[in-house]
Amino acid sequence: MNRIYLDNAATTQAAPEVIEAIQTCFRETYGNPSSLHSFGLEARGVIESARRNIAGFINASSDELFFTGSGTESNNTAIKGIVYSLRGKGDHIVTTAIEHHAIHEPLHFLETQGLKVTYLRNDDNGQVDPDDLKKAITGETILVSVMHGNNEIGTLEPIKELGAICRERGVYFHTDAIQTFGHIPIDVREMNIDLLSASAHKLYGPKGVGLLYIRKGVQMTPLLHGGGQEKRLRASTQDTPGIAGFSRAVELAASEMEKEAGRQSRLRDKLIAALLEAVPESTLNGHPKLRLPNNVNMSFACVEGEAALLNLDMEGIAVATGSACTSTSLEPSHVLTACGMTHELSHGSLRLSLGRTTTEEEIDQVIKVLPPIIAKLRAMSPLYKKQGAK
Amino acid sequence: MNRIYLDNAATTQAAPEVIEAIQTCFRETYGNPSSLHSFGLEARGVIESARRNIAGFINASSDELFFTGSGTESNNTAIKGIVYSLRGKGDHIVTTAIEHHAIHEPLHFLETQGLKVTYLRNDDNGQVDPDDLKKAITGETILVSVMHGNNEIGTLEPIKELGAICRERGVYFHTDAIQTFGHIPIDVREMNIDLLSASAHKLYGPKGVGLLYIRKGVQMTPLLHGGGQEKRLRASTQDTPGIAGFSRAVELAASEMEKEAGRQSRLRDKLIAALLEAVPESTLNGHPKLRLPNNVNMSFACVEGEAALLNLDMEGIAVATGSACTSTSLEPSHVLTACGMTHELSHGSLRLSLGRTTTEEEIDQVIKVLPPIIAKLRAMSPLYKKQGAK
Amino acid sequence: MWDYTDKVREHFWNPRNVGEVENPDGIGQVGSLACGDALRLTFKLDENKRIKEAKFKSFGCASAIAAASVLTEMVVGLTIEQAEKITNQDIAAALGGLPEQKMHCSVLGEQVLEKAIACYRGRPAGAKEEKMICECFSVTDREIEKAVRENR
Ligand SMILES: Cc1ncc(COP(=O)(O)O)c(C=O)c1O
Ligand SMILES: Cc1ncc(COP(=O)(O)O)c(C=O)c1O
Ligand code: FES
Ligand code: FES
Repeated sequence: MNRIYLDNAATTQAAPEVIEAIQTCFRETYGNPSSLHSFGLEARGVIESARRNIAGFINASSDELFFTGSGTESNNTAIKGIVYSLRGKGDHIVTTAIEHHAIHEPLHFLETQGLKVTYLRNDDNGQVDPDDLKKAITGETILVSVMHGNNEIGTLEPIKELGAICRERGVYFHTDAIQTFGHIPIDVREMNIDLLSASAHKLYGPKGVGLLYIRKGVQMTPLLHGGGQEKRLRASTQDTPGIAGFSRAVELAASEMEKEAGRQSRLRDKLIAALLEAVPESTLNGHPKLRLPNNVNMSFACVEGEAALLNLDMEGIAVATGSACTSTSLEPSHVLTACGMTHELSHGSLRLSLGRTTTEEEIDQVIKVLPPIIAKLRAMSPLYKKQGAK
Repeated sequence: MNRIYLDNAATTQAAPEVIEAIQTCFRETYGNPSSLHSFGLEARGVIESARRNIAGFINASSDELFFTGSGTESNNTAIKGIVYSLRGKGDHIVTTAIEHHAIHEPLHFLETQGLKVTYLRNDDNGQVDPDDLKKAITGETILVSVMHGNNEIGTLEPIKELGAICRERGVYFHTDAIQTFGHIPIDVREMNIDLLSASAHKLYGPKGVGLLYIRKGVQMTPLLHGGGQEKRLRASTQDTPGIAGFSRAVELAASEMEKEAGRQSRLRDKLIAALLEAVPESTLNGHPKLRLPNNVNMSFACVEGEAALLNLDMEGIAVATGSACTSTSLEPSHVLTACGMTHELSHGSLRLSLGRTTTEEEIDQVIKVLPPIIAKLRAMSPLYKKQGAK
Repeated sequence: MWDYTDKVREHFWNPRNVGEVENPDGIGQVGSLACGDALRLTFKLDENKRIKEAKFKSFGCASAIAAASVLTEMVVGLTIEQAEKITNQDIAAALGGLPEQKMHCSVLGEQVLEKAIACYRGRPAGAKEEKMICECFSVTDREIEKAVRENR
């Protein structure tokens, strides 16, 4: 069976060119980038050229770019780094209700240490209101962190506008761009961004490599203390092959992004329209227009997400769900809940995230396979019959 | 020119089998290990089989093994994790003067937050005295951290004995085994170890993958907060290919370690003896017997390390002076200083670290090339001339 | 996350006895506070007061479906007194085990059986109870929402 991978928001398959670059680096450039000898020099060359390349991609300068070990590490470094370095100045952070756990969890940890956090409300489409941000910032606020694109419902936030507010109020602005980096354009200067996180494996690069953009002049405490790598901001022997792979992934993104965003948006909209049409009591989650080009997130009333996911898996189709039953905490997705969704609907949510290799035939196959699965599960559901009888 | 790589303590070249395993995983097992569908299941399978394999290698059980993004991250997680979780119980840590920066720097950071640290003295061979540890532990002590093998001078510490003291006193014991893991046998139970750090790239595995062993029952606060990966102890999408590569590296180590340790020790001792003989006023640093099988560290009076290193590099021979990580700072190695070495001697120290691919011919070549380089540099040195005239 | 035994998979993909027994002697429906799911069980007795037929409906994950499915097989041929003794551990064991995070799905099975038996003992089953059952679930539903709110 030809399998259909529609979970590119969870992770992507590394591009063949990326695997090639990693492989070459493993074979040829294996020195420690901190070493003085020629093996070290060569490794440093690979890393610095990657840094220049990736910095250019988001209009940063290369000394503003720091490599980390994951998107989560970038987020943790940004949040804790600013808090530890500015604790004298204030103890308040503003964020939104729908951030990734890699933002919420470090904040919860810091809350146990006395930090105060305002979680801005998102509207039913998942967007925050810039006016709410204006009201939330106080004299104690040291950081605002708002994600660029949401990983579950795909909604894009008005980063440039939020960044401008922060700039005006003299507060640092971080954005978790892990879902958007390499998928839609980012210009850190134009968008008023002080700190930005990205993760290579979301754009056909390797897992275990992230980056943190830190605007020149922003001071922060490191999270990983040790050797002098990454200008002392992130100790650890750099992952030269991983960084080379990340760089190659960015090159590919730079050349294909526009075309791919167009192509995937079209397939996305086709899939959404077809499912809304074919499945009664189905709804689209997230913003109808301002959303990631590859994100489809829908709720099917009275259907449990894990059951739908596993049925699709049987048919060779890989998707994700925000159902409570699949989260280890047994709570439904905090994102869907924050967008005002009832427990019941969020239970039956599925996320289908497209990728570079997704074809029209694959989308057609999903359109064919998914509706009968929903019908079958509804036939089993004690809730649906009642509603049907209404 | 055939280059000779004698900087395996800084990093190793990944073994061909490791590169192969990584490559295969990139191609075939690209799902996110946290995903429920079959792509996720397969990735989870790779990770859990790696975990079992590596745990078995050090006589741990697989639920005691946590993957991280580097050796530095493992050390930071261990130290900060114990401090944050036990802060209520005490505020004192014991370590040694010759630990890696990835131990000292997190401690310095915590010292700014009120932690108290005792740095045990090392003797001139680099060893700590278990009696000193006994005296240093107080009612406030929450953690002892002593490295297994030193990265600069290769000295091995009496881990089992130190661990027994900690066990008896009810204090957690961490060891940075980044230089020994995969090179000499480790049994966490027999050696009374509660926490242990390792890093894959030191044993012919990939860069950017580390591990932390945490004995069952030891509670600690995570360093990377976010998703539920690694039993919530280390959030981040796991680096499946990197972990697969680490596992392969451990398999190779398990089968070759004994033979290789013997072979490398023999070459090591040959190199040491030949250089001591051929170069006047040269001394061996570190313990003459209880040292890493692959470590040669020598001082050549009145010679500046970097000059010697670059001269060797010209001849295609890659070595280190001090540690790679300290090479960006202009201070002499804190390890050599702690072992009572004068400024002058530590300046002229070279570390030559052997590896799996090191041949007898390569060692012979070094024995041929190094003495004339030292002689040449001494001829240029205003200090040596004087001494020579004595 | 969790991985399922072959038995769980098998019951999930080919669930036995889905639906509603006609003219049931017992009806039970429960909702899980932990995850917000619902499970409904109906059964009918034969002339010897042994369970002749049992069917389920589930709005729940794979474990909940598999647990209910295996339960409908386990109870057939048992007397009410025997059926009453079935615990969630028995259900999980019949499935070759469940992941720790999913044990509560088997608790749903135990509870629904209890409810259905209570219903049988309390009064003859009929359309009225069915309605009441649903109202009862919406109470549970509200409780769930409350629990979620409190947990925030
Ligand atoms: C928005 C967002 N933030 C953070 C992360 C965490 O990234 P990583 O798993 O690479 O650490 C992810 C993906 O998992 C994400 O989608
Ligand atoms: C003893 C020791 N500890 C820690 C480290 C840090 O490991 P990594 O660079 O993989 O983070 C190293 C090597 O650099 C080391 O030799
Ligand atoms: S029914 Fe929700 S976890 Fe099983
Ligand atoms: S759950 Fe009790 S009757 Fe509905």
